[in-house]
Amino acid sequence: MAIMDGYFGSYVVVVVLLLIGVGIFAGGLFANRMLRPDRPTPDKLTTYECGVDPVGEGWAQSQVRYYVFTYLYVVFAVDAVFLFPWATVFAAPGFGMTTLVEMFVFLAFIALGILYAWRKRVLAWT
Amino acid sequence: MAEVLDVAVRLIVIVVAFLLLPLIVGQMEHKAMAHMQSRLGPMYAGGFHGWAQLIADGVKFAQKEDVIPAAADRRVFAIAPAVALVPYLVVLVVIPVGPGLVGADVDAGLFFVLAVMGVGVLGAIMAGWASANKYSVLGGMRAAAQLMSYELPLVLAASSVAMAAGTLSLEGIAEQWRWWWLPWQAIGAVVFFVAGLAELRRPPFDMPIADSEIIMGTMTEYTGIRFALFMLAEYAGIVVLSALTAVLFLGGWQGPLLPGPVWTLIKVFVLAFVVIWVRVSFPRLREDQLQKLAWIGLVPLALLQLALTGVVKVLMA
Amino acid sequence: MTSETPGFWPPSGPEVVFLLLGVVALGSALLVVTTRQLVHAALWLVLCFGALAGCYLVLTAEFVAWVQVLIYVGAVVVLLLFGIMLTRAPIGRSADLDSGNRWAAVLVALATAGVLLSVVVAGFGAAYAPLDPGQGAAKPLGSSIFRTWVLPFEALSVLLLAALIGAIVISRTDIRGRE
Amino acid sequence: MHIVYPVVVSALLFSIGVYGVLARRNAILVLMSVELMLNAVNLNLVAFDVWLRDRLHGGQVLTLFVIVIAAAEIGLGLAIVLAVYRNRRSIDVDRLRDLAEGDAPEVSPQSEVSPGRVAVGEDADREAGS
Repeated sequence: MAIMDGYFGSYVVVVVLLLIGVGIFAGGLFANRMLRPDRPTPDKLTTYECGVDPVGEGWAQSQVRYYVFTYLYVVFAVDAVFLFPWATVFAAPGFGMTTLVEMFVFLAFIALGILYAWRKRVLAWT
Repeated sequence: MAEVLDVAVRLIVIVVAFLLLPLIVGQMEHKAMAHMQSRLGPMYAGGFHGWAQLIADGVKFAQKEDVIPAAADRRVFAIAPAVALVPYLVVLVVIPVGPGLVGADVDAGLFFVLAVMGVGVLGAIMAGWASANKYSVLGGMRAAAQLMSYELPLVLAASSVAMAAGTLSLEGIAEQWRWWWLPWQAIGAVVFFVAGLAELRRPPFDMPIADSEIIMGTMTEYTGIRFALFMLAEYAGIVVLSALTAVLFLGGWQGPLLPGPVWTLIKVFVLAFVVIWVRVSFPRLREDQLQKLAWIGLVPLALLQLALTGVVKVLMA
Repeated sequence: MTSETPGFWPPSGPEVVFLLLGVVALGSALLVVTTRQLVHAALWLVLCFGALAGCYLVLTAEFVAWVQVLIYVGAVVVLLLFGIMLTRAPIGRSADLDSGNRWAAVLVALATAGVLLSVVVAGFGAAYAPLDPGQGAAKPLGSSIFRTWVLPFEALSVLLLAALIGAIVISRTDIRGRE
Repeated sequence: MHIVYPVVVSALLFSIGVYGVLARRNAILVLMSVELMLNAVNLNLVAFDVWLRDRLHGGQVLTLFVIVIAAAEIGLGLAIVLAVYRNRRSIDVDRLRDLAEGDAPEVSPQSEVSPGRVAVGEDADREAGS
């Protein structure tokens, strides 16, 4: 009975926990459904804007700065992905200083991107 | 059979910890914050120093009407709290509390934690967009931008520990930890903790729910049990962040005299207290200061820590 | 070699899981390309990527699976949602998501599927690979990246730098070239 | 694992992506369909890596590279889409025909504006001051 062992076993446990999590959520909502009153009125269902009637539709244009921050993150996240396999091997025999330098060259290139963003005042607001 | 039972016990412990520890942290927050502000905090519920306050709150939330605004996107609105909450539960499965005491031994544990916690950002965007409320959309955007910006120093600081230990398994990292990692990984620890605080959207990083600007941000339209689940996600997040910091940077179960799990719990609660302390002590940052802190402060520091870790490790080898 | 290849029936446990995840991935992918609600398309994409990450896990590509979650679910979809929020993100159906050449598109897609399916079934119908965990962990990947694939890895950094600067220049109107 | 399962899933996913690219008008939806096609390719790479037991892990490493390049591509693509939206108020790929040959119907730059919308870009800094 090796279902709970090894590679597949540990991910079975993870999936079971995920299902338990969904179960907790569903259980909370179910308890709520059993216990709560349900008397919707049009006033209750309007959008809340500090007590005054909502203006326009319920969607606000966001600004492009946020997009730049997100893209900065994406670029760095994809390079952080390589940091993890690197971290497990760089000190092993046969790698050493060369591998360290390789990663720092990689990081230095990306860091130029931050430097550029900073010089062009993308990171500042005003 | 014994194996299945063993796994079942582990899962039950994880679920109980997930439901109980956030309540204890919440109660601790009520009392600690009150005393720091020369108040008493909850005193009545349950008798002794209001110990049952949060249970009473929970019962109250469960009885409240579940109002979904007419303009909202009902389905997305309904499942957003689950997307915010469940990742924190799933993450707990790989956090070790003692040697061998872990829900599942995942080889890529550290990377697993970071990947799963990254999913939580979708919960904020979904809640913000589906509420059909301008303030919620603004809050959702702020939350998403903040989570993305601070995920990066978090990932970099975590990878510094992985470099030091040479493994991604959280159990392996805690096993390899030695006291001199404290000064060696100090920068990384601070970066990780601060970035984690920002990930939780706790004060002083609570721009996404800044009540004086955008009401309650993504949670403006949420009521009753769904709101309670968002709050549970926040406090579960404190527990997960504290536990991760303890395992990665403070040696997890390692410590003299007391058994391992007790040490883990002590470290978790000390860190949770620091989270609360920070909330009481610092004013909210402005949105642009927030982004600046991430990109000009934490990211370069994390890169510095990476360089330090790498050079020391290679010179030692 | 053929002596140890099991038949298609009964399917093994991992195969059943893989097929279920494949159905989820394909179903949500279909919803991505047919839904009439813009934001829902992005959310179905999340489900599709998640199911694909599950597929990688079953194929024992552990590290790639979590990279899929971290990058696609946690970053690329958020980027897409930002794109949607910055252009137009109404709640409810939009009429103008599909173009007039839907039926031509259906035809082309069916033709593609037919060609690809007949080729892969004819080509790999008998191929069998026993799953053996450990090959997709971070360590073997790391050692082969930093032993064999170092040059493409370094080239990637230049590509990412160029993409980053390009995106900044395009998205910020206040950055101009030299007059 | 019979290799035919992953390659069939991948072939179907790719076809769905093809349909999306051809049938969708909204540029962001087209980008999403492109992502579907790239993911189909990744699934193939991983499956063949497992099948051929590549000692250099060429398949999985290439998958990582593809994911990285896809992320860079989608970010740049969206930046272009946002720039188009800023100038044209529309990201409808059927109507962006400035470079078309012949006498394509001209779309006026302001045709898609609806009241109450704020432009992307520096006009949209309202929220920053809040």
